[in-house]
Amino acid sequence: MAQATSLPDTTEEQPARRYSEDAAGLGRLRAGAFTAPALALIAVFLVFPALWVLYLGITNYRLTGIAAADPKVVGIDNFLTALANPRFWNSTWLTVEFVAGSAVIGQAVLGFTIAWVLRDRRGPLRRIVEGIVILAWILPSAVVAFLWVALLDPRDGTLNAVLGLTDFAWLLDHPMLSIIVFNIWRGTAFSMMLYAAALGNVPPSHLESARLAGASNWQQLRDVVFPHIRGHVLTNLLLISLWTFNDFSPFMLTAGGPDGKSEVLAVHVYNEAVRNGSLGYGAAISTIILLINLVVAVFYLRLLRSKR
Amino acid sequence: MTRFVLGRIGFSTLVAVLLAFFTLPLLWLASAPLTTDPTYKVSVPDFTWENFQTILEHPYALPSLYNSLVLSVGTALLVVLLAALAAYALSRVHLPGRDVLLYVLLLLSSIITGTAAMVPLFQLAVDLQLIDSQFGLILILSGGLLPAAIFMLKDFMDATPKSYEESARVFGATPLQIVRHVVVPLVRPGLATIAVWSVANVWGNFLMPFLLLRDVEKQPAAVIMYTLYTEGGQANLRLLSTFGLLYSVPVVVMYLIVSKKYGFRFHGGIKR
Amino acid sequence: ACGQSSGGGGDTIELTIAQNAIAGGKNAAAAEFIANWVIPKFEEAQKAKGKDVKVKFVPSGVDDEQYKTKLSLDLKSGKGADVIDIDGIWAGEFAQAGYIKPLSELVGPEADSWDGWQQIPEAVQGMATYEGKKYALPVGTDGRVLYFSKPVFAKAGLPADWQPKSWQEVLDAGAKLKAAGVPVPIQINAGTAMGEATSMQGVLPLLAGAGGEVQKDGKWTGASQPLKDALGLYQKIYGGGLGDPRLQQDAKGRDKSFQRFAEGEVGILMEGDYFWRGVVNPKDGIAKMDDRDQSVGYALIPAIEPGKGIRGQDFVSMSGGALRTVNPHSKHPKEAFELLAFTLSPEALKEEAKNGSVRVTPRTDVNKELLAGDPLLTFISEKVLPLTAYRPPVAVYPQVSVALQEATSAVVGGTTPDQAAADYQKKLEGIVGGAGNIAS
Amino acid sequence: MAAIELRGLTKVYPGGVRALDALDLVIPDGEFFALLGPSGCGKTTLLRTIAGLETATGGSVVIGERDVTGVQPGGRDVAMVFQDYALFPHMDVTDNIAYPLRIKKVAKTTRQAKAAEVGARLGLEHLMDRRPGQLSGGQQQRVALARVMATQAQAFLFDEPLSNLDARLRLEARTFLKKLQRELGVTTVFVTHDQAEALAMADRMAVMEAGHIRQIGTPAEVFQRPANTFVAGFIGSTPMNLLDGVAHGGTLEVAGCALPVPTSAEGLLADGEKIVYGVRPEYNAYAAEPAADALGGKVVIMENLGASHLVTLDVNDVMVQAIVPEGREPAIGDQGWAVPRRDRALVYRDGELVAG
Amino acid sequence: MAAIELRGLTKVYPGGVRALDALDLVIPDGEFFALLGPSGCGKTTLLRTIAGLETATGGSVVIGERDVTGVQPGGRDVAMVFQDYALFPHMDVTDNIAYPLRIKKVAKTTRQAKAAEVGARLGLEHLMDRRPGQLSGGQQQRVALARVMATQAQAFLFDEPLSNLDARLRLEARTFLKKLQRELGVTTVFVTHDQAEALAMADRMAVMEAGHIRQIGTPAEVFQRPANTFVAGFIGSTPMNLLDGVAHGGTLEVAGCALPVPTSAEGLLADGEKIVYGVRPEYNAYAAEPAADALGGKVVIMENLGASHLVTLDVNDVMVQAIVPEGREPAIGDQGWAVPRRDRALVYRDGELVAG
Ligand SMILES: Nc1ncnc2c1ncn2[C@@H]1O[C@H](COP(=O)(O)OP(=O)(O)OP(=O)(O)O)[C@@H](O)[C@H]1O
Ligand SMILES: Nc1ncnc2c1ncn2[C@@H]1O[C@H](COP(=O)(O)OP(=O)(O)OP(=O)(O)O)[C@@H](O)[C@H]1O
Ligand SMILES: [Mg+2]
Ligand SMILES: [Mg+2]
Repeated sequence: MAQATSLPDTTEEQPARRYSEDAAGLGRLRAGAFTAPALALIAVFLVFPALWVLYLGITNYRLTGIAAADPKVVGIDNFLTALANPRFWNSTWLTVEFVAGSAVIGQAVLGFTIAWVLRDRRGPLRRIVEGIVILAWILPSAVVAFLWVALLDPRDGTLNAVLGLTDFAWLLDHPMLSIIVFNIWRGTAFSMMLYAAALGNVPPSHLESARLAGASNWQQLRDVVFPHIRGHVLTNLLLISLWTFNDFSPFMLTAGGPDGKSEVLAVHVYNEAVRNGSLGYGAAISTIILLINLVVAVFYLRLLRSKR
Repeated sequence: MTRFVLGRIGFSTLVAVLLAFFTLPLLWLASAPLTTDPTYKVSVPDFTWENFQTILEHPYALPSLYNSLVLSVGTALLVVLLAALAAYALSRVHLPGRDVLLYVLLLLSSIITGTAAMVPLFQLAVDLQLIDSQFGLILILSGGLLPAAIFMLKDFMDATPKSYEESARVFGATPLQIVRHVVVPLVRPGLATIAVWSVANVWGNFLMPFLLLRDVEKQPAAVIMYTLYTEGGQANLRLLSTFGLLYSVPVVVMYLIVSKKYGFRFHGGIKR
Repeated sequence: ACGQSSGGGGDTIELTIAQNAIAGGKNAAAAEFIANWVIPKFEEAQKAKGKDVKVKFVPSGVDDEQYKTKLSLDLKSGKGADVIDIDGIWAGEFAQAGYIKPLSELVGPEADSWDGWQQIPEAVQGMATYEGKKYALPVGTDGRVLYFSKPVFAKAGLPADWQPKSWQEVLDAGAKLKAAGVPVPIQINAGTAMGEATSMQGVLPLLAGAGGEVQKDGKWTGASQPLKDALGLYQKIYGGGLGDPRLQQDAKGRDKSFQRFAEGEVGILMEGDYFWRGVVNPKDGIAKMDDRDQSVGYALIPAIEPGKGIRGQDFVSMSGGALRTVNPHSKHPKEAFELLAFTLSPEALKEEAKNGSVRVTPRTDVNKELLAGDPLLTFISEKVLPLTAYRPPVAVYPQVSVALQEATSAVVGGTTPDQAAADYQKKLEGIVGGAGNIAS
Repeated sequence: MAAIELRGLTKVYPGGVRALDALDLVIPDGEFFALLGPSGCGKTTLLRTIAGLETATGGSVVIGERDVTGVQPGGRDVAMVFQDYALFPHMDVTDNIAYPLRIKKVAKTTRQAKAAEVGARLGLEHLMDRRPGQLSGGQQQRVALARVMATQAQAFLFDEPLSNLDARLRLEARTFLKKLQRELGVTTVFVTHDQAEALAMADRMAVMEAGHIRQIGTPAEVFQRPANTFVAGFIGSTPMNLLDGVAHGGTLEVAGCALPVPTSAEGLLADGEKIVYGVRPEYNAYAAEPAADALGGKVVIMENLGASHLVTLDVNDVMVQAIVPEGREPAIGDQGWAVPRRDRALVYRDGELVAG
Repeated sequence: MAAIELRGLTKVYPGGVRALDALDLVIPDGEFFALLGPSGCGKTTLLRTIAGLETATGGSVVIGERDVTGVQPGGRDVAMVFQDYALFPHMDVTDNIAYPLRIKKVAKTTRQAKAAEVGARLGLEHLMDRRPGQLSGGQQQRVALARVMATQAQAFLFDEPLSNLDARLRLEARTFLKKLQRELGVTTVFVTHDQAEALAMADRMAVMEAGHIRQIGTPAEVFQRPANTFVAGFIGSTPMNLLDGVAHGGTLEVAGCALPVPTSAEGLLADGEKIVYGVRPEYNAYAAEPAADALGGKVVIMENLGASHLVTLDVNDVMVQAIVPEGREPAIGDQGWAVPRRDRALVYRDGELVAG
């Protein structure tokens, strides 16, 4: 029976077939030449100023006043000040809410939902929905801020008109909710597009074999879709978290108010650095934001890489 | 069958809610510019063209749109060109430390968009004689956008089959020829997407042009938009809404053209 | 350094002048005035003197904070226009940072011997003075009063020539207005959302009315009784339902309160003359009131009780204003100063007022003539300016101001005035460098 | 186990492609049924409509007495193997095999035991902990089979399950699959575009073209008596010679040569009628010497088929293929004669077989 | 046109996979040479190393007298067809075909004329304006051929160019390609894992395993006298029967039956020696009645091969396959006898052919 019931293992293990990745025969030297212009620009206009910011973070540099004329290195003073400042902690916590609520939950989930719902639709409906979502993303932020101020205005706002509320001050009573929803509105397009591309990569046969086994929609998502788009989820979360962390547009809706109730870190930095002129302190907070971003990035990479 | 019907109803409701959510804020932009004395209320406009008239007569409004165009197109071209070359090389040749480098740059790029970076960037521009120069601004803006652009484009590059390039190579094409003849056309949707993304980014950027350009004649619309206030900082809704509309139209048109011509889509997914 | 002297014959001297004003946008009138009148006239006058001077206007039109940021960066790196406008309150910090220099140092004795100085009241001159040296010329000033809506007052049975003598009278009027169903009887700026407006149109006039000053003789005022009194008034207004705390928290709340005043929903509003000129101005205000002159009443801000205000006054006010100065990096400081002085010459000031934007100038000689047609501005220049006070022009003031705003915000939010004052003192210690700099 | 019955099954895709056109088909319980046809003829559509992955536009699907036309795929009790196997890359072999049981909420230990049992049966014992990415194509294919077997479904549907294997493996897998199906006795529908596969494996087969079934029968029937020129050209490891000809009394004039009328068409042709003469290369004997009733020409191509050669003759500009057994191969350029077997040659009129 | 010579060619991939191991090979000018072997044996690597897409770790590549080991792919004057054809999706057929000429800076009109000429030769006239996406698989394959022809290279390298076509098309394309190569006379290296393809098309062929060439020869040589059990098992449309046996004087004991020593091994076996007895199903006659020198057992599987059947017999638990011609098929479960042809049976000792 040996021959008929078991095929010979002609190939035990096949390592990934890669051949040479360098299909065009660039070679390291030319690859270096190709990357050089971009890296040079980045080095001068990104890395250098960024390091400068890190340096400013350990000085008492101010926009005006004596400290502007003669800034001094104060070591980790700024960081200690920040850590002792309840506003900083307030802002940090609000930022966590903001990122988690608007990016990780809001944009990512809504973007995925739209991509999923429209996944095998073609034609005008899909184009319209996608177009409008993308519109919200590409409009300039100054314009968008006005649209939302108009939308949320307690007296004349469209939202209250639609909901039949009078004098409900969204930006005052629910500032975080407002900017979170605003940011979802603003940024969902990116997630939507990314997931739309990702869903195109899920082999239909995998979904179908799950369906044949009787898997529900949710089971299909869990067992088939998610494992396939893990990499996209990672890219998406990484980028939108990063962007949202540094997003300044809430300022244009609430200016951090009322009473710092929506003062996310980016706004906090602005308030400290520009309104207050404490550039050194602002730079220190930027450094802290960078560190938080780093932690978040490493966390995502760990999380999504751990189970292959 | 009921399941099917329920599914349809659910789908339609969801789409309707989504459309409402995403269009509601936009209504104001459609109505206010055409209204004589706009407030924050969305109402049926009285279709006056007066506001447009005022904007057309505004000394800086239209030129600023042109400046925006110069800045954003310039930046987009530079970003796309440099990012494409870099992303291609990074995708095809395993330079040491490539992944770490990309992540670090991505993180640093977030610091550079923050307000704290304005002093170094300003000082840098002064020292490099790039102050009040649109070209200098383009360089600075590109520096901030490049890491994310490379990051996203690399995914596009990774996803293209290598046999095209190999085939061209066997025919004797040089690497640059391969990039021009084969790679660029293949990743064109990606390039278009990155271009739109760059344009949208620059189009809305206020702080850098404001700080680095001295001459109003060189200022882009984002800065001019901020000047449409009164002495006490009150919004001039007539001008703001109208200019806001004019200011939005070019990016929207650009998006429509690009999405029609090249398809507008993302790749992505960090290779594990 | 060689181009410093003004005598270079034949060479064209290029000057630039910068303001936070722009045609078609913020402060459009000022921008147009510079471009259309000052520049040609000045160039003409110079030509008559045999100098070929070209002047260029550098407009801006953004938030004051952003303007300040850009200006600071410019000045720090030796850039910027030759003649620049700054807010009076920035003088100290700019001077400390070395961004601006005493005029006499830059320009020479001409600066101190400028004939305009005699026309400028001492108090107004103080705004441009830091550590005894004059750093700039004052461009204008203003004052704060209590506005009230006459039709609304009539409804509540209050007089059209209302002039309260104490805070209690203000509160009484508020109570009547409330009883008459006025939605927002009294609106006094509070909270951080308004920024400096809260200080200037809120806590500072009240502090002055209670006999206090933020800084006196180099010492900062902590949790003093005047501060507690001022915060107490906030508590009475916003805790007692006389004001709408919501309007204070909104980033656009100030605009909204203007709008509501124009619509007859606000009874009493503490504001500067800008309100009269720019907001309810029937011509081009943002909340036009066609019947402004008939409907809008104004009264001096009373002390807590007669004679209990600063300097023992019965009434108080606060003033601010802009300064105009010469960039220390200017290649032609003398000509720049000439331009500067030219913009503040009586002819220029009068000319500027011609296009309708009459405002209180620093010069008494001009004011007399110019403001005659405008009752409120005359009232300001004659009744208010003598009583008024200025903020301390020192570098840490903006931070102190924020701390004050936070204190008002806390009170409106329900904190007791005592607690808020104590918190303020704690913050103040951090800002001004220890308890040693605070008067107990 | 159950029979499958399709009645008037029609599938029109949005956009108007009529992929299945009122198709009737009965597949008895336990049969190994192959669906054969060129690319785009609707094979996959048919299979997917049986599985419920596509909703039929018209007609009905009955599986074991039960009309399942409106039933969701999960409720039809069929199992399917896809061309790419659709193994979940993030699950190991055990989890892949046990997946359908997991969906059915079978307890973990039970389903692992079942997976181990099925896996062992297919010789996967030592691979149960691997991920699909660590398996060879043949191994993957067996895991896919194991997953299907674990469902204990009423019917198996296979969509070109062998086409991703390399040629050698494909041959082995086909013997393996055939034997397995025989042992399990589950009704099986097998889609392929490889006629050799269909012939070798099927109990019965259908040849499809453009949404229609052109012939149903056992492999021998389909091979020996293709019902029309389409099937004739499609079946056979070397295509049938289909040559234009004219009937002249008792003989046919084909490519300038005279041939006797094939047995099957005797007496059925009118004089002067235009026909197509069909003979498989396998039934075309090669002669190096002039022969009667033969097609004579020059050898232009020789292809080695292993124990025999396929010879292509140029007969008056018409290409005619014949098989030469080992040892008698001509050289290219030689003169040669193809002698059709009269009992195996066929005649087509208007594309349809002429037969008594 | 040029000969290709490989001397001690070695390729070790980073990571340590030794894909080619000191390989020597000479392909004379104008030959159609097939490289055959199971997946992963190094065929593609060999081809790519000839093309210069991989740099050899050791040894050298000589094309037409010229040592090109260090030369860039573009300078080797070879042309390659990839499995996926690698037609540029953004160019129309004309531009695709003319691309190599564009690289060589040929004037636009000249290269378009050339493209039109080559296209016409391959029957692509009416498709010249289409994009690859608008072509069927077979048409794409011809465009890829046309592009290669337009280069007028010294040698053609094909990497499984037929494996993306469906079964029927593959048969046609193979005849077409063979004919084309014969007409052009360009040295051609053709990689495939399908032994039937290699047998049918090649002038000579090499069978590879794990980076080594296991046998080189004409298709007939390789088919009839595989040099080792690996080649024996790999070649043939049905795998050769390879049965363990022991020599006993003049007979071999295989699967419990006694068989005569094959002609080729006569006198070369020691008594009691363990050997492997190999006979192809094609050379295994089937008898329904007991026969001498035969392997007797029960019929377990029957596979229709068209004009014949492959019968699998269970001979004392050893599977033995034989071919039965049409009309004499047994039923499953019947008793049957496989009678090896003594002159075609082979004996392997330690995996290598025993031959005089
Ligand atoms: N870039 C690479 N890096 C490491 N190993 C590789 C690379 N490319 C191929 N290999 C390995 O080299 C060996 C030969 O691979 P090759 O692709 O040449 O085989 P092949 O005979 O063409 O197989 P197939 O028939 O599957 O195409 C295999 O073990 C393969 O895994
Ligand atoms: N989702 C779809 N929408 C529209 N047309 C489709 C769709 N799927 C298949 N078709 C069309 O239906 C016809 C039958 O397709 P089907 O996939 O069933 O063919 P097939 O016989 O399986 O082909 P292949 O051998 O290439 O797999 C084809 O013309 C195809 O283009
Ligand atoms: Mg199919
Ligand atoms: Mg290969």
